[in-house]
Amino acid sequence: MHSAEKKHDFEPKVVAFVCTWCTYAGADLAGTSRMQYPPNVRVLKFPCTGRIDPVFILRAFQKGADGVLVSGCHPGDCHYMAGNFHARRRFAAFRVLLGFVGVDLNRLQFSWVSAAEGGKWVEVVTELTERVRAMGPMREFKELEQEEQWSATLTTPELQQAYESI
Amino acid sequence: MSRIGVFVCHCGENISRTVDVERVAGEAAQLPGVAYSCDYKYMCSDPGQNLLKKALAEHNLDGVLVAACSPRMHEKTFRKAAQSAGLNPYLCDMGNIREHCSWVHEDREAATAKASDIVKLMVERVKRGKALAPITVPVTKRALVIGGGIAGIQAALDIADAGKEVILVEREPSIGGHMAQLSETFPTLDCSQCIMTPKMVDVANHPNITLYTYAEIEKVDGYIGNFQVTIRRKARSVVEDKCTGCGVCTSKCPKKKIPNEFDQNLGMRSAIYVPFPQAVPNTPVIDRENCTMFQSGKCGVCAKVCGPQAIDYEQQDTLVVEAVGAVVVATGFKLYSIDRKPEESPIKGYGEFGYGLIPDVIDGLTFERLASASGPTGGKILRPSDGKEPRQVVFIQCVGSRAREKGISYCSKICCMYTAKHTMLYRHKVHDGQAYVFYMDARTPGKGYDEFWRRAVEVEDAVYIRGMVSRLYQRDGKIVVMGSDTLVGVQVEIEADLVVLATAVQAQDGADLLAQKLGISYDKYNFYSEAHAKLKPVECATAGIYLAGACQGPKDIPDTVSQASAAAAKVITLFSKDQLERDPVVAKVNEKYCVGCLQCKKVCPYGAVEEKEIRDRQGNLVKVVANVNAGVCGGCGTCQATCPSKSVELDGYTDEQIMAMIEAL
Amino acid sequence: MTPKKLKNYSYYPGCSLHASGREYDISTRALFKALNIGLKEVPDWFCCGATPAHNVDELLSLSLCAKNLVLAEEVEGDLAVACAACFSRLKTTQHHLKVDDEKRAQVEKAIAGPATIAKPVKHILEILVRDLGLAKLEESVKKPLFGLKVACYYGCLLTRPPEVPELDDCEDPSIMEDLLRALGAEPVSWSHRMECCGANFTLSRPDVVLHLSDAILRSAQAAGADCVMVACPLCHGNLDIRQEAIENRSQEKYDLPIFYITQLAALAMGVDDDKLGFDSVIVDPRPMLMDKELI
Amino acid sequence: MTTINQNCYDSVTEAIRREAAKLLQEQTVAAVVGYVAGRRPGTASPAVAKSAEDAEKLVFSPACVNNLALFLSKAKKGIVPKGKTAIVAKGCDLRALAGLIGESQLNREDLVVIGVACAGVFSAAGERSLPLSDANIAAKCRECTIHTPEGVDVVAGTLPQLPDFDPVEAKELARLEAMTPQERWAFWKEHFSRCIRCMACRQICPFCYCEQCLCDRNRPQAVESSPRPAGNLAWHIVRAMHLAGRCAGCAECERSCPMDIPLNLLNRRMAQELKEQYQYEAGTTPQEKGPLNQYREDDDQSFIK
Repeated sequence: MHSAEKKHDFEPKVVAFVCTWCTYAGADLAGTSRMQYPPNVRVLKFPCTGRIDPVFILRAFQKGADGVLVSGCHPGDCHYMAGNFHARRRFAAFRVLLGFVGVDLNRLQFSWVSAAEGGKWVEVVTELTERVRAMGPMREFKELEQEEQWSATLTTPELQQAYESI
Repeated sequence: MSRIGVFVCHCGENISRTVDVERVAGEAAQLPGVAYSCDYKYMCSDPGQNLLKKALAEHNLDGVLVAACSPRMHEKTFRKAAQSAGLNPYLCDMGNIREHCSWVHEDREAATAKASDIVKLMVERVKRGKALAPITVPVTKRALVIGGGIAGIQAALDIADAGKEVILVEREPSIGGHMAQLSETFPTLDCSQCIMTPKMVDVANHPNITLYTYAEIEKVDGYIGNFQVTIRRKARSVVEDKCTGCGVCTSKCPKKKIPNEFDQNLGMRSAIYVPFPQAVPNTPVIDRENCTMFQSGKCGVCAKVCGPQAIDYEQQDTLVVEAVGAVVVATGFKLYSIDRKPEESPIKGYGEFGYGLIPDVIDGLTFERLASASGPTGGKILRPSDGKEPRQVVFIQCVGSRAREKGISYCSKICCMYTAKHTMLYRHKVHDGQAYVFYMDARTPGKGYDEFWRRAVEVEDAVYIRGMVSRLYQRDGKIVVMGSDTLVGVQVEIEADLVVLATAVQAQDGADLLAQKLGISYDKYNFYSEAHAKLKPVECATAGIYLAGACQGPKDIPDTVSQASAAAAKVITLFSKDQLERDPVVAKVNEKYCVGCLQCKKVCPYGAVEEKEIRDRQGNLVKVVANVNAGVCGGCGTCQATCPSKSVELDGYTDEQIMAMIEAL
Repeated sequence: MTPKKLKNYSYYPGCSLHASGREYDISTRALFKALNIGLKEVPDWFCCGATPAHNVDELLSLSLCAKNLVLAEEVEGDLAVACAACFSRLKTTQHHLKVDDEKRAQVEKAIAGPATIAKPVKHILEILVRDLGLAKLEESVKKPLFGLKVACYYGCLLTRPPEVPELDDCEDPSIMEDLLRALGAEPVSWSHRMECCGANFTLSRPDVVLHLSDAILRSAQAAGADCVMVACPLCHGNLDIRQEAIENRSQEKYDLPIFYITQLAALAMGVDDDKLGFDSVIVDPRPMLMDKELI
Repeated sequence: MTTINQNCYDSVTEAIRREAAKLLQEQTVAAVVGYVAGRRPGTASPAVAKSAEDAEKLVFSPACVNNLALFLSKAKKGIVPKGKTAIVAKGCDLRALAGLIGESQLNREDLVVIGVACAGVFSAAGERSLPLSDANIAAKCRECTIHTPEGVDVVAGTLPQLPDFDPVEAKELARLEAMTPQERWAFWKEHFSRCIRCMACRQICPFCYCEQCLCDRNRPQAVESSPRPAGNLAWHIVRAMHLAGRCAGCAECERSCPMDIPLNLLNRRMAQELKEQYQYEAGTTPQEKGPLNQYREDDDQSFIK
């Protein structure tokens, strides 16, 4: 799998928001089973996918993530009974919104990984990392972040015009 | 400025083999807010823990991060160590650089960089951590048991025997439930009443048990340790304190032709009645819908003949409020009625079996009453239509169960065994009669169960035909059973005198409504959901509520009794402390900013959010806000993700902590 | 000027209705005309594969139906089907392709185009009882079938498997009886209304057919029926064409006319009896109908 | 060009005045929230009528663009006197009222709703000196489904025959959907870059009634508050997300935007999704739970691995 010899030009930054009961434990299992996967992922632990606010995903992209993974318990397995069901709807909607403003949804992955699915964790993380690597850096948000333009300054023609017409 | 201590563990070589732990510790020291960092071979060992405690004191640390294995492994260990050194345990966190890093990556450079990142993220989290104190909740040491069948009786007796008070509520006029209706029980064929009635008497006589029969749960408020339950005691029209149970009223009642529900409508009872002779309490009840006094105002015989003047026609329903600390739900089951169902019902009927039209097509419970020595036929198997002894009886299993096309896909679990029992009871009473059983599979796991079933087949000569029945119809006083024998591969037709359907076990009527009152969840069949199918099979996800018996799913008597005792043990465990202590990872509402849109209430899986009125000093309502009941909150945080203004916050996972971690990416 | 049609349906007759079951086709058209419902045959339709195809080649059977459904898109209105076998196959195809993307892809490859097959497929019974409604039907009856005792024979395909036709309760339906009551006739309660008639074993294993169909006729007669009503040309063939052979085999005299739903319905709507194909069946129903003063 | 018969507005005005005067005279309500004519011709502004005399001034015309439900939300506390209130409501206002009731912000019992048979209102840039027509009708009105009010206490006016309008917004939505992500990003980037963060969209929204907006918080700061591209994008995404399943589709955000950002497209896209997935539509009946406050066990999860 991912070995020391393989060097890439681009190492994507991947952030994983996971629930503590299923996916975090699944990732632990991948560890105890000594499975190997790309070291690009940084895991943030939540009690439940229900706690994960869409703002966090947005913020992660803004702060330089090239790919984001959200993962929790399979439907019916939620430690809190219904947190993942609520999350599923919330993210179904948020995903559509991000897609609508032009974010390539290949950078955003959702998955159910149970505490027994160490293999699936490795698969999901590897797949996302490699997919994002092939896509290259997430330029859109970084460019926005770097843009210095202040839209409220009276330099834009529209505002200038509006100002003059008062 | 925070003073965080970072402790990087080698875990022998488990971490240090792929992660340069010294470099991680060194880089951690450079992070703003980190006052101390070091690395050590085994942080979880005694010397490691002592190192942590010592550093805490020496460097006056206000937060600790141990970068080592998964917090699922040792978070408790280090929090305890930190606590013993005077730090609030919730200010101690772990960075997982073993399972999530050293064990899953080979590239030392990349793994070290990742480990440093993990430390950086977690330091941000620790910095913004809050000292939390465990939440304590007082416990009222009285239990409510809902349902007076064998499950409720067993749970109530166990709890009461442990010296705790129990309120037992039963919807019917007597406790006993379905088990009281049974003739003999598998796999030992002992008489159900013989083993059941002593327990019923124990309940009646137990000093710690308050029994409310003919009563229903009206409302449940509160949470674990502190429930307030309103019980509706339906008007019995008989004053329990005065009634001596002499039975004169029932024998003098002029209205005696009312089908007796306890005998599955085979026998008759009077309008004032005791459901069955061994009823507990032995206090009659007036069935107002069938009583001449209530319907026409003319009669009053029972009042005239009652010596102690216990009859009260004016009696009204009364509401009783009881404070309890735990609830055991044991509402049992009902049998699937296979009439043609209305079109909108998800459960379909079995019109093709002519149930309800052909009088000699009966269900298993009716057969129990026919076979029972105290039943309407005195224990003789006589068919309902003409009272003749049936020569050929066909039993059909899985009627409604395991029938997706009819709307129920589960196995009712008890039918294989009770059908085998029925064939034996029939054979014992009609020696030359022949029993046929149509079955899908014979499912007999359980101690002595398969032996029992084999006895039915091999010794008692029941003919088992593997296949389903497509249709029943009457022809010349017989019931023609059209079915298939799938093992032989032929269609079979049997002319039966009596057909017994092993109809599916279903949740009690109104199970969903009771669940809504209790705030517990139920599946699509209205069976109550346990908190975890394997590891918490008697607990509800709602703390302080436990399940016993067939209300959770089809169960036989041994399983029901086991679960009832287990539920009782859970209740007794809960009552062993004066106060409950629980993890303080719960949501809190910022009342200043909450606008009371109550979206949090709508998504809370625990029903922990309630409305709270904020009033000024004059008592005028200022606003309504959400309020989280810390005793009930499970700590999932769905409320916070839902709240538009983030006016509710989950301790231990605050937005501030998470945002800081994202910033540090 | 002809009045505006109440509703329009596209129509898939299927092979049988153009051959051995011609009277089903004739009476369906006559009935719809009498009820002022539009019925337009799907152009260029072909065989649905009927009962043999899916036993031999599933992809073929799905593709045949899918292509026919695509063709049906060209004609306005839900797709009306009279033959129970065609109905079953078309609905089965819709069901399979809805739940199985892989099969859908294979079929789309086979028919070289997208499988646009969402058009509702409706059995004539559904159209009469649900779309038109029993009240409206009752209103339209001109010659009520008073005194006619009918054994409603569903056969095995019309309601099974339950998730496919979604027509009525799969083992205990009542849609035919409901229809007949609206027409003024008297459905009898009998035992064999859901049993198999032997279907297309009629050619390969006539012995099986004789055995099964015999039980059906016997049971209908025992229940006091004057006739049997069917929804399927295969059932009709077995019960009608084979009736003499059955009688010879069992030494019983049945003489039970076998009607299609649409024949009885059209009769009740006042359609002339010589327009319903009564002359092309084996057991001539006319003496019985005359006896009952229904023609 | 199709012009809408103006008489219907006059009949609505008359009915509103009659009803408002009655309610105020009989002291059934403390105030009637409605519209009065603006100073300039072809304009109207929201007003609170507190007496029968005030009621005489109420009007209804195509210039009555505002969503009056806004004035009953907590964000506009104090504008309407305490007590039972009557409100003039167009279809969009009704949906907002239903939403606010569903979110425990209003009690239906405290309201007298005067539902308006509304043929439509002017678009933001439409010429107001001419009668309402295909040329100057608001985009939302072209696809309106609640011209005739439902579930109200009084219906004012009757609806004239309405022409079939070209659904420009639906078409624009379809056009955007057909774009590649890159093209859409460019589209929105251009629009959002103009945003001056005046927060008019928030101030005018009946559902932005939070006491403190998440986007004004600085500890932690979820959205940069300065009018720069990164924060602008974040604000509009957060806004659309917070309104998903709640938005009444009144498009007031878009109308009030001084920079002409097509904000309602975002709302429309979310509404479309929630309808397709969960059969939810903002309507005139208050719903106990919005689509994102509930779930079904068999909700679509094809996007989840």
